[in-house]
Amino acid sequence: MKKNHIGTVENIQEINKNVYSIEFSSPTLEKISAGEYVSILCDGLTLRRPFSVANFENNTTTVLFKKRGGGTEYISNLKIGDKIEFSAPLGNTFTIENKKTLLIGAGIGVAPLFYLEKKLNEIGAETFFAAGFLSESDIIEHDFDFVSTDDGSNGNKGSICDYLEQIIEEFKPEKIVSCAPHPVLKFVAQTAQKHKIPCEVAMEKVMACGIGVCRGCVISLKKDGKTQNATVCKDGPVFNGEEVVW
Amino acid sequence: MKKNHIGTVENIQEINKNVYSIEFSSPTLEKISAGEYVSILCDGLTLRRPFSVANFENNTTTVLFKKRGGGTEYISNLKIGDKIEFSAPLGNTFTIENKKTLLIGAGIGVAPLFYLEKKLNEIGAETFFAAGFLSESDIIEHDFDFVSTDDGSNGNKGSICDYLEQIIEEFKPEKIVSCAPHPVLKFVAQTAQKHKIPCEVAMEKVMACGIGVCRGCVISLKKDGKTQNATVCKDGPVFNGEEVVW
Amino acid sequence: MVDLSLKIKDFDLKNPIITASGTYGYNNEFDDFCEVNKLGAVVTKGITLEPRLGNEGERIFETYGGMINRIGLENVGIQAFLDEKLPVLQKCNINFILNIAGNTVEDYIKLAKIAQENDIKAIELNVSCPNVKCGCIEFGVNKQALYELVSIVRKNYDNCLIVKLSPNVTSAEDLATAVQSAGADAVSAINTVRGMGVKLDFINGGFKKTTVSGGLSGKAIKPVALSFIDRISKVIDIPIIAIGGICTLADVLEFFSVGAKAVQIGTANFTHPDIAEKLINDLEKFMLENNFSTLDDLQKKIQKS
Amino acid sequence: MVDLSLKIKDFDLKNPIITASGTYGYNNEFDDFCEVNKLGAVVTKGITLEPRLGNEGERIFETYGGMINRIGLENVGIQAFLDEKLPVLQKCNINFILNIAGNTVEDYIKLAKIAQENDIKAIELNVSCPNVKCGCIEFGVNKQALYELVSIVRKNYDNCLIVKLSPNVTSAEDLATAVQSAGADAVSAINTVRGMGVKLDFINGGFKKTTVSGGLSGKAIKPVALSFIDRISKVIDIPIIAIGGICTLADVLEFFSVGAKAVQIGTANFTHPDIAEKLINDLEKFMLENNFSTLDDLQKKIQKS
Ligand SMILES: Cc1cc2nc3c(=O)[nH]c(=O)nc-3n(C[C@H](O)[C@H](O)[C@H](O)COP(=O)(O)OP(=O)(O)OC[C@H]3O[C@@H](n4cnc5c(N)ncnc54)[C@H](O)[C@@H]3O)c2cc1C
Ligand SMILES: Cc1cc2nc3c(=O)[nH]c(=O)nc-3n(C[C@H](O)[C@H](O)[C@H](O)COP(=O)(O)OP(=O)(O)OC[C@H]3O[C@@H](n4cnc5c(N)ncnc54)[C@H](O)[C@@H]3O)c2cc1C
Ligand SMILES: Cc1cc2nc3c(=O)[nH]c(=O)nc-3n(C[C@H](O)[C@H](O)[C@H](O)COP(=O)(O)O)c2cc1C
Ligand SMILES: Cc1cc2nc3c(=O)[nH]c(=O)nc-3n(C[C@H](O)[C@H](O)[C@H](O)COP(=O)(O)O)c2cc1C
Ligand code: FES
Ligand code: FES
Repeated sequence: MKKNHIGTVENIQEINKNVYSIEFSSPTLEKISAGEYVSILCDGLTLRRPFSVANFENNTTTVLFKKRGGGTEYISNLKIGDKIEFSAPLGNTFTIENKKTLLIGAGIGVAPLFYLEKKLNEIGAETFFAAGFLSESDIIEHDFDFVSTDDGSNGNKGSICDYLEQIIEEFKPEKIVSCAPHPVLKFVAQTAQKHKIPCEVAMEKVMACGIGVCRGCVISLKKDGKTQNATVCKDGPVFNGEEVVW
Repeated sequence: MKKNHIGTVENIQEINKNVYSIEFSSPTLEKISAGEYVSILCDGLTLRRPFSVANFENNTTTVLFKKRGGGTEYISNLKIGDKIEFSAPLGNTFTIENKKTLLIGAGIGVAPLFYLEKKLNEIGAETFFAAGFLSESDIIEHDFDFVSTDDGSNGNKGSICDYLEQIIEEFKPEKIVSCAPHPVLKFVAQTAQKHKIPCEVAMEKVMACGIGVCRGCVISLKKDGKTQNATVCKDGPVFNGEEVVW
Repeated sequence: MVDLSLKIKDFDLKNPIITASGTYGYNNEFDDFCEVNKLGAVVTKGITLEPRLGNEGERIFETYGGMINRIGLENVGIQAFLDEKLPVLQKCNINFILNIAGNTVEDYIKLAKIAQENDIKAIELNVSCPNVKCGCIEFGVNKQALYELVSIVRKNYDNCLIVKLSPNVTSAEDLATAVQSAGADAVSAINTVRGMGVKLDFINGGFKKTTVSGGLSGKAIKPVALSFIDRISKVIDIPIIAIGGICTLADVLEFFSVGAKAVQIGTANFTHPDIAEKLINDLEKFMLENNFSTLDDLQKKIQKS
Repeated sequence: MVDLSLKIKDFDLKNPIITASGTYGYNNEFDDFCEVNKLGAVVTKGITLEPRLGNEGERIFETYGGMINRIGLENVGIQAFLDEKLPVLQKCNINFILNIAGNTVEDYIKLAKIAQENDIKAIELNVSCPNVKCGCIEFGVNKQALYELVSIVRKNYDNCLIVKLSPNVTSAEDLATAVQSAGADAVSAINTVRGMGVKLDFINGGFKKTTVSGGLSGKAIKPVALSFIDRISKVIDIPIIAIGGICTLADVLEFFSVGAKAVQIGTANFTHPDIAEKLINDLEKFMLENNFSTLDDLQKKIQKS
């Protein structure tokens, strides 16, 4: 199966200031798993831009994204019916297992966890979804189990990190999965480790090839006491939180 | 008066295959003369693209253009209401004088002659407009006095050059003005010289600055027996056919 | 039928479309996007004697019309190449060129000998990588050192020897001439152009700076590559393989027009992972439609233009 | 209020935004687009002893993110400059830097003397123009020749002496060091990058080729300029004026971050003829909003980032 696809934009919406939801269908992409990502060709840019899958149904991929620079600007200007070229599926997947799972998302990092939550619930796994945002206006609508905002304008006040111990205490997860900015991920992984709870983190790095060949997106892992390189694009984006050299 | 303008597209139409007519208004451009040109900023391109003015009325400029590369592609995709940034007026002008004037246009070269013809007729000068095209489908609609097509599909068969002697003979112009591809211009200028008829030609060159400073668009003129450089962008685009070193 | 094939010394290529070192992996990694074994050849990632982990920190930076990389030659090393990558190349029937890089002349000699022993049909000497601190870059900018290096590699390697040149030099001509005199079978050019990307974020009254200094590649460098190849093609007779910002058939033909016999596609593989196969098809179609029966025909006609 | 001014030796600039040689004419030609006398300075088109007609044939070629020019130093010559252009500069109160180019050391000496006699406050030596066949390019790539040239010009010129460097060299550091040792007051960099544009048209079964070989400028070369300035700023202490693809305030700040004290705007003047004035306003606004009171403050803060 070839991994380059031409899709059609089925829907695109600004769901919050600078945050968009786009849905595109492609007859050639039949399956994509939670944790895997797509990489979108943006007019005028050299590198495709990677985005996690927030949902997938009937050959239609949903991506939630935040406008940052030229690539996301380009995508935000697409209209229903426009063509969109992308590579998929790329990367590895979250492990889908029937465990009591705590999902920790911050900001746009909630996106891949939406799809993961759905898949976990499909196999009957119990989940608790805690999400942190800067402010009320940044909240991405979803049926979260816990919400915090840095400025306290909605939900609990403060960083999601401030509530992690408390949530773990109450929900008693068998597993933690997180997607968030680097400092949050690091905190979550270290907290999980302290509690000896297995933890999967979805990492980000600037990417060029997306398939592990250019070595542009490596991070360090320690495995069996040895440090080694791993590519976020192919070996990741999902890593065992314990193995990442933070 | 500043020469950088932001205009609004009032109308845009594909008038022939790959030939477009665009009208844009700008409150800051109040006057532009026949022969002068505008230079349009095209998204993603380094150099503005120069176009003759085919008409100007009520702060609204009309340009006729042929799709060639990135710049004209960009302009052809503009929609009514879009903004368009351009420099104007640039270059020198055709001389407007009450003389029996023969206008010779070929292809898209007819565009600046439309505006010139109007201005000449306004002051009561008699004009004869002869235009050459490749084929019937390339003819730009206008009330021409004489038309030839290379393949004979409309009007007289052959190049406009083939009919020049005959037209001069019949119309007996006091002056010839031409805008056309280089070989045609050269032929027209030399024929005019043979007949000792004053001749103005509108030249083209790739341009960078448009105001005579970069020296990117020079041609050679011979004046008083000496050869010297002239810029098409500022000293031209209109030249005395006799002075151009062909 | 059109014949796209060419030969560089005894090295046969089905067509002149090659993928560039560092942008295509070691073997069939692009199979999900491209029929890799249809390519003229794949140039492997630069291989060193020992495995390398490459540089710390950010390695990639997108710039206008291109990108900067400072991978730092991360690679599995020659032994793992032979053990794990070579069998796949052979099994998949992928024509390839081994790109090698060293810190010392001895490194290059050892690598060339290993290539010879394993009957590798073509090697490309990377003497121009700007991303490793000491070592190979020095050869690439000094004509005497380069002459000596290529001469001794030549003595130890009988198959097709290609030397890849750096554009970051005062005189392209001197280096190309040195490489030819030393007995290389072909030259490839250009490697990346020295460049730097800077990103400044102004947050809470302070600046946060990210910089990536390395090699610039992509469309932005095409004019640099055209100029480089135009100049060296006037002073050497051995085949030139053009590299630098090539994305379209028009680009390929432009490089033919300044003297290139084949081309390598680098950064464009990231933008369009199926580009290499597409270019082969486009070239074939163009030749078919316009009655060029061989590549040589086409190249002669273009060069006379 | 913010103070954008700076001083290079005794040469005062109201602000660090300068327009680059060859892209802005001799004096007030951009007045229809920009308040020219608001600029830090205008660098004049390169002036030679005698008038020059420049190169035959196509002189300009647009490339991805930039352009190539081969003007060949067409200019009115120093005498006409003094007679016709200088009075306008003075009348319009335009701060300017005289860019001079020669074929021989003697040419430069003569030009420097004339500049001194006319009390011209700053000159920029173009030792790096790739568009003239013999002559000045040679100085720009050879550190010994460059050292000698700058030393002797220094002896003949007391005001602000700026030397403009070429990126088309193996070692930027060597040349910058030579220029500083020879007594220059500042360095400006980069001049254009050697490049070539090719256009092939396939018409009636034949190829028609247009080529323009010259200097590449514009956005595409910004990473090359950033790298060049980053490297030389580590080896010299005299002020550096950055040139290369600068279009936006972000670009200006990036160049400050690698050590530049001022910037020149070249090709961007063609794309946006009002850009230079806009950049001054943008810089002023940024400083005002973020409480930087002097340029030095801002530059120190950025360089520490
Ligand atoms: C595996 C993976 C999955 C991703 N999933 C999503 C997603 O679901 N939704 C989403 O909005 N984004 C996601 N991202 C990030 C996304 O790829 C970037 O936001 C995007 O590439 C920015 O492109 P741009 O051209 O708009 O910005 P650029 O012009 O490339 O950058 C503009 C600014 O944004 C910053 N920036 C760029 N990338 C990132 C990043 N990854 N994180 C933080 N800042 C960045 C740059 O440093 C720069 O300051 C993901 C990234 C990876 C690697
Ligand atoms: C003073 C002046 C007035 C002009 N008036 C008009 C006008 O009224 N209508 C109009 O359609 N065009 C006019 N032109 C030509 C117009 O400027 C070019 O067609 C345009 O710049 C092409 O831009 P592009 O990006 O589409 O093509 P590019 O990508 O720049 O070029 C694409 C192809 O077109 C060719 N090309 C570029 N410029 C020209 C040219 N001037 N003549 C022939 N081929 C060219 C190139 O060589 C190339 O093959 C005028 C030019 C000048 C100098
Ligand atoms: C990510 C990356 C890694 C590279 N690694 C190597 C390498 O290992 N050896 C080498 O000789 N060239 C290497 N190059 C240079 C390319 O092979 C090529 O010469 C250069 O990118 C210019 O071509 P392009 O503009 O088509 O990318 C690398 C380039 C990139 C972008
Ligand atoms: C059309 C043109 C003419 C130029 N003429 C000169 C010149 O006469 N003297 C000189 O020192 N540099 C000359 N330059 C180089 C510019 O001053 C500048 O160094 C270069 O263009 C890089 O800056 P940019 O990318 O902002 O254009 C010229 C550049 C262009 C585009
Ligand atoms: S992006 Fe190329 S290895 Fe990850
Ligand atoms: S375009 Fe600059 S002088 Fe004519």
